[in-house]
Parts: sequence; structure tokens; C-alpha cells
Amino acid sequence: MNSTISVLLFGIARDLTGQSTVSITLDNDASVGDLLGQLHQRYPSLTGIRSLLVAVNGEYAEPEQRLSHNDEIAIIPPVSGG
Amino acid sequence: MNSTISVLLFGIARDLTGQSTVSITLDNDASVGDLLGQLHQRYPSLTGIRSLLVAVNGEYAEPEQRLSHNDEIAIIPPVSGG
Amino acid sequence: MVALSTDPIDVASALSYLQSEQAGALDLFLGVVRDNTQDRPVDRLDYEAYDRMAVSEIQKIVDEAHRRWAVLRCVVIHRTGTLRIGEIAVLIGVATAHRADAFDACRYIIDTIKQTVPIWKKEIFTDGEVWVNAHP
Amino acid sequence: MVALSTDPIDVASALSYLQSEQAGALDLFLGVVRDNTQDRPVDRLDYEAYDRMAVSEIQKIVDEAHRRWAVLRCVVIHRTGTLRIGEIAVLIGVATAHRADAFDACRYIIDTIKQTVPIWKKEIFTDGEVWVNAHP
Repeated sequence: MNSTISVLLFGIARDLTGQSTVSITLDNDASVGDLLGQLHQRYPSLTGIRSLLVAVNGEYAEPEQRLSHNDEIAIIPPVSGG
Repeated sequence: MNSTISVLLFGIARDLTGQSTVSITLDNDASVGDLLGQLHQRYPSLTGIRSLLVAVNGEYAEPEQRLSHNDEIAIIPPVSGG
Repeated sequence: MVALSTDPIDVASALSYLQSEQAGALDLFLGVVRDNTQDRPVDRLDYEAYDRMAVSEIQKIVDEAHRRWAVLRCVVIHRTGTLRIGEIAVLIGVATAHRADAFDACRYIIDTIKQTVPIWKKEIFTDGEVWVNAHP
Repeated sequence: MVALSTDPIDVASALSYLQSEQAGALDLFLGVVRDNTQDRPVDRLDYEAYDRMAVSEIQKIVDEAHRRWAVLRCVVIHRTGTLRIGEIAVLIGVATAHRADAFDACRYIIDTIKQTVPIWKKEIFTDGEVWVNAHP
């Protein structure tokens, strides 16, 4: 079974995809790493970014972390605040 | 020949002597060290201060520096600004 | 106090927030939009934040500063939106009893904000624009 | 800008003096009268300066900071007279292109002021008074 999750995009990731939110369909036991793989497949231009992290419910997540369809998921390109 | 020079006192040095200016009579070739010696003789309580420096015309002076009667001379107890 | 703000940062109210009878030292750092980056003239900056997470990540940094140093009060305000030259992008204020703690904590906070907080800065030049740090 | 002041220190005007289009970082240090010293409650502080020499010694420190770091603008204001708890005794502000220089220069200036500038502080407690640093 699959589920569709909505992913927030910021900064250069939003500019390169032209979207601030994308819907991604994943297996029910998909991980953060699987999500990044799908995103890169769909938006090859994202590989031009120095690094991409994923936040789940407002916390940085490791690649092996499993995703649930009601998580708030965000793609975090290299930060540059301050 | 002697000359009389006026010496400015600040902080604890002024409190211990009860004066903000004292007149000291010195030989014409007297040094900063000679001045400190005379002051300590006249005001023995000054020895209770951790250190005393002398400024001549607004600059810290070494003990061997010679004094002239028109110098502006000040006694500098340990500083504590900031 | 941790906040993001789309309005100009009010230094005076940050300073009054920092007041404490035990405070002997106060270090205030302001990050300001300057007129050039690597000699390329800057027109303006656009700051974007993942608001909810930016606030919680800054709060983590402030909490860590409280653990490491004897911090009495601390304020961090980060601006978002479009900023012109001379505008304050970030304010960090730390009040402590002794000055070494104020300097160390303030510097730790700004250094760590730049590493972990989901805020992004786009530099807009007269002839182009770039997301800072985004490219290899 | 270097000054002694018998009036309260105006932080806002110091900040506007520090403005520069090249400035990306601004560090502002405030030394404040706190309510105790080594757990002894302080009523007030009396600051006294050898004015002429205090200004020239502070200026030497600022000149050295300009030699060591890429300082764009620098302001030092030291208060004299009687100060109550919460009042600002000294303000040091440094504007630079990059933040490390601002922190380093600001810290150097306050550390060196405390060592060389002829200003004296008397702490007045409810039950006595003492010239700070004066005794062995």
C-alpha cells in the first residue's frame, strides 16, 4: 500500500522546483532516505544543491527514520541565517 | 636648588591623604621615583595601596624619568574602570 | 525570548528586556545587511524561514547557552522578508553577571544559528541573485 | 569616538554613530552596575576619572584595535560620577564587515580599559565603601 505525503520546500529547493509544497507517493514503511531519492528522481536539478536535510515534525531526521502520512515533512537546503 | 611641584591625587590616594592636590618640594633633577619616595614619607598610609604609578603630562612615566616644575604630575592608584 | 519578525528589530525594547539587577555585563550582537559580498554590490537580501522550526532550533541553542554559561537573560530576534542595506537581520543579546560569559554565550549563539537554524538568505545583486551557501 | 560622560549613556545615539554601509556586524558591550559584589549588596558606585588622561588612554586602545582588526567604526563612552544599580557604566561598540573582528575588538577594548585607563570605582555598600582593586 502507498500513501501520499505533502512535503514543504524552502529557499533554493523551492526555487529549483518552482513549488513550495510537493506531494510525494511513498510506500507505507518509507524512510527519509527513500523520500530524498524520490525527490531527486522527480527534480534532478536538486542535485545541484550542496546538501539537503529533511525535517520531520520540526526536527532534523536521520535518513533511516520512517515516515508517517501525517508527519509534517520539510526539505532543508543549506541554512544561511544570521 | 629646589622647586615645588603640584601633584594630582585620585581615588584611594586622595582619600588617604585627604587632598586632591599636594605640593612637593624636590631637587631640580628629581625623578619619578624620588617623588614617590617623598610622598610615601609624608603620607605613610599610601603604602597600604597595592601599587602606585605616576603620570607625567598625561602619560605613564618610568621611575627614572626626570621631572620638571611645569609638568602635570598625577598619582595613579590601581585603576578599576569598566 | 526568541522571535522571528517581519518588522524592523527594535533594539531598545530588546535592551529593556535584558535588564536585571544581577546583570553586570551585557553583550549585544547585531547582524546587519552590508553593501557588498566578496566585492559584489548588494541591492537587498531576502530572508525566508521555516518559522516553527526556526524558533524551536533557536530555542535549543539558547537553552544550551544557559547550560554552558551563567546567563541571566537572553534575547534572539531574527528578521524575515526583504531587508535593505543597514537593516538589522539578527539581534542577539545576553545579560550576565560577568563579561566573559556574555561574550562567550553571545558568540556561541550567533555561530550556532548560522549552522543549524532553518533560515535562508538570498542575496540580490544588481545583476542577479544567489541563495547563500546553497551551492557546492 | 571616545568620551567620558557625567550624564546617562545614550545607547541609541551610539548605535547610530556606528552605522556604516560596509558594516555586517556590530558588537555592543555594556558594563552595568549590578546589585552585589561577592555577595555583598551594593547601594551605588562612584566613578572618578583623570579625565584628560583617561580619554587619551582609551584612544590608544581604540587605535590599537584599529591596527589589529578591520574595524569600520568604534565608540567608547565611560560614565563618571555616582551610578545606581542598572545604570550603564561603560559602552563599547564596534562595527566591522565580519563578526569575528567585532567580537574580538570589543572584548580587547573592555579588557584593556580595565587594565590601563585611569578611572577608579568606589563601591558603596549599606555598611561601608571600598575602592575596587586598591588593596593588596
